[in-house]
Amino acid sequence: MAAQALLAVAVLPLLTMLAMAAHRHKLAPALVHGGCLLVSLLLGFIGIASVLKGGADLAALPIGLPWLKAHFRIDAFSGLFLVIVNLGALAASLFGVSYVKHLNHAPRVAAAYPMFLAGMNLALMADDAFSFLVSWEFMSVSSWLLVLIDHEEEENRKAAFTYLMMALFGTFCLLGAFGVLAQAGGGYGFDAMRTAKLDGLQSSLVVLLALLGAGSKAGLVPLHAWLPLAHPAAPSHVSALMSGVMTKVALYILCRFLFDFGPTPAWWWGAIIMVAGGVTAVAGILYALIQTDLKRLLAYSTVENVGIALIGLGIALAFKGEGMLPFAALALAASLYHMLNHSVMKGLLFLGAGAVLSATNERNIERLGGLIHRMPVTAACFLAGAAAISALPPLNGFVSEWLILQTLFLGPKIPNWAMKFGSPVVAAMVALSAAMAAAAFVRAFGLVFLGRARSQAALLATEAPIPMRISLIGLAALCALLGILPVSATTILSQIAQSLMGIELQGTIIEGWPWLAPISVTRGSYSGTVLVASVLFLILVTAVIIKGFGTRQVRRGPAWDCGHKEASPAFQYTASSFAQPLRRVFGASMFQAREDVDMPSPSEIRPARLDVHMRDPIWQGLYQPLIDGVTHLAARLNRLQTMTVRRHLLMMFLTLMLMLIVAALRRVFS
Amino acid sequence: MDRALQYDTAHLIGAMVLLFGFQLLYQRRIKAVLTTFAFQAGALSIAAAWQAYIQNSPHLYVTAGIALVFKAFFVPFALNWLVKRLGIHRSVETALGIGPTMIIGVALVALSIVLVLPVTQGASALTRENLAMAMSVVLLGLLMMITRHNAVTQVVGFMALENGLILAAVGVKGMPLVVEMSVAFSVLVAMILFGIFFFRIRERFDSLDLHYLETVRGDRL
Amino acid sequence: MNVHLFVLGIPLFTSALLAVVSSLRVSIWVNVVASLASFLTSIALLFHRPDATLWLFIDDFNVSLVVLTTFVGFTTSVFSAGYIARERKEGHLNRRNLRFYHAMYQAFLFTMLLALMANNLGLMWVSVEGATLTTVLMVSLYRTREAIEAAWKYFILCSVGIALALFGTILVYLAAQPVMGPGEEAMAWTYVIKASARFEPALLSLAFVFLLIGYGTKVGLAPLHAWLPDAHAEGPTPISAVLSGLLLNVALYALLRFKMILSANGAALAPGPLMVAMGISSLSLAAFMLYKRDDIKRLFAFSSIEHMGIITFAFGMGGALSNFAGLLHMTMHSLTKSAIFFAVGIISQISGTKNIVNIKGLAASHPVLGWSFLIAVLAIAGLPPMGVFMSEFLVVSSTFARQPLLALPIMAGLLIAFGALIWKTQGMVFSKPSIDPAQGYAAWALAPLFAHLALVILAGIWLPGPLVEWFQAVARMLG
Amino acid sequence: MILTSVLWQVLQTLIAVLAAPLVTGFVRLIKARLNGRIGPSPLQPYRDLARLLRKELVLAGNASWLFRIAPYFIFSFTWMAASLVPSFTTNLVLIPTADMITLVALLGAARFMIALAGLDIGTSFGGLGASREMLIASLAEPAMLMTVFTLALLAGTTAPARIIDYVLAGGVGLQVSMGLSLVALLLVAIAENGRIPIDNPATHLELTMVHEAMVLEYTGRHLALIEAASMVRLQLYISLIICIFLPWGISQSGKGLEGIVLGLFAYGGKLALLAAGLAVFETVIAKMRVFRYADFLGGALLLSLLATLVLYVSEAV
Repeated sequence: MAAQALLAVAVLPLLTMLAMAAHRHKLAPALVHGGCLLVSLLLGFIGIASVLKGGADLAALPIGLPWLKAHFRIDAFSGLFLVIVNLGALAASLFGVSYVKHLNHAPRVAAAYPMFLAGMNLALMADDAFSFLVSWEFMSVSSWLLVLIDHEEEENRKAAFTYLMMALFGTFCLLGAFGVLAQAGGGYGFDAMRTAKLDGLQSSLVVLLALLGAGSKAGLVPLHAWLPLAHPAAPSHVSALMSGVMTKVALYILCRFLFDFGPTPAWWWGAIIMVAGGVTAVAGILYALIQTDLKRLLAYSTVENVGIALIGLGIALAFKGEGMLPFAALALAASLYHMLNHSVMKGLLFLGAGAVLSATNERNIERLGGLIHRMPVTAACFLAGAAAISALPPLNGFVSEWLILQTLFLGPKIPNWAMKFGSPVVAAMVALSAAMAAAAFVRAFGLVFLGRARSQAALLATEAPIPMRISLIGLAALCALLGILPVSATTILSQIAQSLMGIELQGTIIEGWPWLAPISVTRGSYSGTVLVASVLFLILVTAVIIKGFGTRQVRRGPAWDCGHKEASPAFQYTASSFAQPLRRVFGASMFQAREDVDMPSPSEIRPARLDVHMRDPIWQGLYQPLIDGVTHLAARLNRLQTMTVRRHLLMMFLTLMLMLIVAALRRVFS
Repeated sequence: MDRALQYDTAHLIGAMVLLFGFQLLYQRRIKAVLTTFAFQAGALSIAAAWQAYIQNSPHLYVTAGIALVFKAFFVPFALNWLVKRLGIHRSVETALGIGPTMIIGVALVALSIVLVLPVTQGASALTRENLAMAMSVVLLGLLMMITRHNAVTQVVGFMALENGLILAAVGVKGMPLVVEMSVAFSVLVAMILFGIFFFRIRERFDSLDLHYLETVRGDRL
Repeated sequence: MNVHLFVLGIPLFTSALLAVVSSLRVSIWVNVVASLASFLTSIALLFHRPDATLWLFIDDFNVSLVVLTTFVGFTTSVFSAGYIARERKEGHLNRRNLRFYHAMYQAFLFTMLLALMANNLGLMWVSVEGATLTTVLMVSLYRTREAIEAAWKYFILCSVGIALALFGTILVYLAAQPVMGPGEEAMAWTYVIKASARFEPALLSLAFVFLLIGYGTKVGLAPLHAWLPDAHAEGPTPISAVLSGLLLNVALYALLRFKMILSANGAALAPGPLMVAMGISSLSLAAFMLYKRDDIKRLFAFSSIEHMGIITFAFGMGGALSNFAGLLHMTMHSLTKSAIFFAVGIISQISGTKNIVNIKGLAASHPVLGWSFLIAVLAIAGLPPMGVFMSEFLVVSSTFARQPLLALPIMAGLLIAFGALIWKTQGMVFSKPSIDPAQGYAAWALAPLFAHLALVILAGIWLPGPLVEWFQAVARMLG
Repeated sequence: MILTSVLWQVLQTLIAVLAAPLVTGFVRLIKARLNGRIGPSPLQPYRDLARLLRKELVLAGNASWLFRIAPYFIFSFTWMAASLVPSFTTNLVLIPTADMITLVALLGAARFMIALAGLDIGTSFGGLGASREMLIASLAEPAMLMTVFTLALLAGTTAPARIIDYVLAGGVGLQVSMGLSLVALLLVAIAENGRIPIDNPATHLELTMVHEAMVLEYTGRHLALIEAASMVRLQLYISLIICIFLPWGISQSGKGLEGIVLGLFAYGGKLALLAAGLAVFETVIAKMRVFRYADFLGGALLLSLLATLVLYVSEAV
């Protein structure tokens, strides 16, 4: 299986070469995306097959570190992520086939896109640290190029730069984690790392470095800074992958570190990850609430969802540390389910944003509106995605958040105070972020698709072409399917989680079809299938009653609006005004939001103005000082280069003296 | 001749080289610096010849000859000519006063002794003491280079440093390639002299104070 | 048959020949052909190693470096052919300059090869000094005020450095002499290394301090590095390429030979901490310095300091992985950095400026050049699948495993340097083009660049078996 | 067994929707009386709904399909949630379908739709209402979930039927955290139903209105559905409080018909009592400023969190 997968991946570089060779040809980009579609279809099937088959399949290539070779391995766990990645890639490639026609730099996209897919797939298959990091960096660099597609814009170059820096930071952290593991396990192969025995300090170091490394890629606050910059800059189908899928690759390796490899971290690492996840979730969605750039909003929402997945991982780790393996498996399965769900819904939302972008050339939600009339299919699919990501039943986002909340309810079973107090607080954070996600997506959907068009572009938009619509519909259907029929998916996930925990055949998620219940049926249960059937039945009853009861007359008239006559669409509620109450309540302290109202007196004829000033606390508090520090130090140290020869000689003399004195002191004191 | 006398004589000549090294730091006029340097080179030449004699290695006479002809006569002469020809200030421009320089010099000699003496247990007494003095001369030369502005004094500092090296090399029994090294150094020095001349003639700088030459400051495009 | 004598003889003879040839065309051709000839003969060394003599020898360590040196010497001569022809056409250089340049180029290769092959430590020292002298002359080739000042700075600092290195060499002999008796054997590395376990350790330690400062100046370790950026920036670009790619390696090679002696002694002061300290200081300083650079050649000169810092750090850390990584990094850095300088040479010629701010959008105006340049910079920045990544992978991961606290400055330095390089390169390669696309360059001028990049990428993916064995053997000796 | 549970489920579903207007009418009546008015009959809401249903539907010019389907979803989601809260018996066939979290989320789904509907026409009032509604929800929903959390920790389950079993079995006793949860849930219930002091269900055209602002554009049968949904929701919350905190009298599974009858009566009595309490509360309290909501609901959130934490102090878990 692994060999076939490698062969499939090997097609991708060929596609890149095709794209470069035929960069003048108009059809080449679409063709390349078509090729990517087929490859991801194949890889997706390989993923499904290995999930169903279980066990591990190995392959080795005579490249990479000379004494190690490059090892690849597909087991059920990486198979699952292959499915996640290639599901996203499938939809994105299909979308891309027609989307690239609207892009200015389609050949550039076509050249880098297959490499990006190759990097992600290889990272999931790699079975030694070197191959993994090569693939990982490959993924980073190719996505960096994709962010740089419109490199004529200064802003995009900055975004790409920030992204690459964060990626490199992450790589170094992972490198360190691998290094410690390799030292303990005696080799860079993942096999050695699985059997590595680490002491407490080493375990902590590995977990910390893995968390920072994977976190910087996944968007852990405060390492998320690149996400909202890079995602808007990349073409939408690429941002769908970066957001929906690449972050999952990061979580994949984090899971490997936490649950598959040697470290045996104490429970409190779980607590730390859990709290980090909670903070990430809440901060991410708070940022999302105040964005006006649609893709940036979606990027921040990714931060939120990564936080929720991390909460699941954290509590799983805490359970594992305490030896409560069935609970740990449950938490892990819940988290994996959330990852799967998020990749589907975020892919859907970004592709929806891409459809909007290609129809209107506008990302600013203040300048959109009313698209539901001109793009009904896109609107419906986006609505499904928005509802799913807001954790509304019966869609998939709800199911996984429900499972995560259920595991949090189990948290206080860990016999110590931090978890007893921590789990409720984190549960509150999950609830808060879910509720605010609903607010953010009401705002996003409402401003983009509902109301009246706020710009000419929005007024003239047309529905997306068929391939784009197919991929949107497919993903939306998947959102519904994973929500309504979660049982088979969760069964597989809990098996994978259990095998990773080293326990077999435990009732992690009880699923007497169609019920879904964690650990035991008495702990609460849920059934999407029954729920949907019942709601549909109730809708039917309502409709029948209303049909029988009332009139069927419909009259169109102007909006009433309490008698106000609003001529211009500019009178509508704007994104900023929608966010204002939330901004006031949550933003006052966090963003130091300040509103300056300039209200002219009645005699003046100038317009009134409202200026909102906000400050990004994480950027201002963490990154800006770093940048300033480096700049300052660079300026200070630069003086060293403008000295006279004599002073350079003096430096040499002093260095010599220093070393000689050290040597002399050693003599004296030894 | 008994070994004690050989030793004492070598020691004495080495001490002379070191003494002239100190005197270099003390001089205030360029002409005096050059004269002192000529004496140091002469002392070195004697040291080399003495070593050639007691080690019975005739090639060291070549080193002695180079030291005598090139360093004790030619270089001071050439530098004197340069100073006159280029109209360089006749006084030594110091970056650090004479007094502090001397104090640091003494400290350097102490450091050399502390470092060298205990580590050369295996070597003969002759080599040990010689080495400590050679190292002092090297460090004093370096000190001179960094405490004097003028290009000529810097060249002298460099050559004093080199004298220390040759002193060390001739003092170690059977050191190969000593001649080649002294030739190589002579080439270096010659190039430095040529460089100064070249600079001056070509660019017509006002002073040979390297302070004014140093205008390449990082990036200037 | 003593192939290595041919490898040494060809450049020496050619140097003499070129000194008398006055036709530019002829001397360019002779230069290229002679470099190719020494490269080809050096390949024979891979298969057949001559016996070691007291003066010259070939072992696992220097064989790869000799081949690397002749290879980069050859590719640079090809690059130089195009570069020099254009400089001559634009009147930056006159005929006499060029005759001198070509003669010195071969002399420089000779001194470096001699330093690499020298068994006698004194001979090694003399050759390194010779390399300094030849490059000083080439750095001042343009005869501009800046060039002469750079050459002067280079000359003075390196002369002092080289003098200190000699003192260290004398001290090593002093340590060897009581054990091995006076004479040439006590200076021949192959003999010394066998006997060094009985040497006075403290004396060796003292010697190493002088050697580290001395050869370290030549390697460009901070704070002894001041000459390096100026010399790189003001000389002709082919010289920058060989300076960065080869000379720094040779100086480091000399230092490592002594480190081996210390390692074999065992009781001597571990050179590791000193080298680690110098490595970290070079890396950190260079990383910050990169930000303020406006001159494209200075930028990459500082990057060389940074990489020499990493390599020194790796050797300082010691251990099989780190030493292997250091050796690999030496090789990869010299291939990559010279490739970068090839690209930089072409870029500065077509744009007529060395100022980074004025170079924009190469990917749009000159796609092949721009992208190759970008790949080369990414390679030097340590991104896979290029060779530097492999060595950085090994260095950083093994450091994290052994000394996590030391890994932090390394990581920070690499990140900061990476940031500067990428930020500047992003501006040069991307954004709106500032260079007229009509400004052309000969297509073959990129051939050396491609050759280097191909090797670097290949090495990142797959390393030939014998090379790995050599490196591992040397890594063991380095302790 | 299954058959009876189906039967009781149908009954529960019908009660959830049929009794709701009566509860609303009853609250209005009590309020009127407290204000010194005679007030309309408690059956007036039925008449209002019937009238709305018969009325012609007037749609704004740019109303989209979303605007037209939203009322059905809002109503059905609310109705579904209401029929899942055990009122007179826990022996309901659909009760494993949803636990307390799902109930909260179902109401959230209804709110999501209504907020979108408010934005659809593109009037400023609609946006204003949606914006405020989402603010309230973003605090009320976590507060409610935390209440659920407390109960789940106490009873070891999130299923309402199990919680009732637990409470009835006397496992709780008098718990501080139950008290705190009750207060928090009451505050949430007030906010979520748009009652004073958060919103005034009786006003229009005030800048402080929330719920009514979103549904300004609805007419005819759509408005009927939305009005009905809010009535159902009011009853749902009262039922929820009853079933968790005052479950006595409810028929647990295994009890016979007389248990059901008793349960029905008990439920009716408790419903009336709480509705009256609500009316009294609304009469004596004044409406808040919009931006005080955050304090009000933030207080609820913290109370519920406190309730969870106090659990450990009393060492119930």
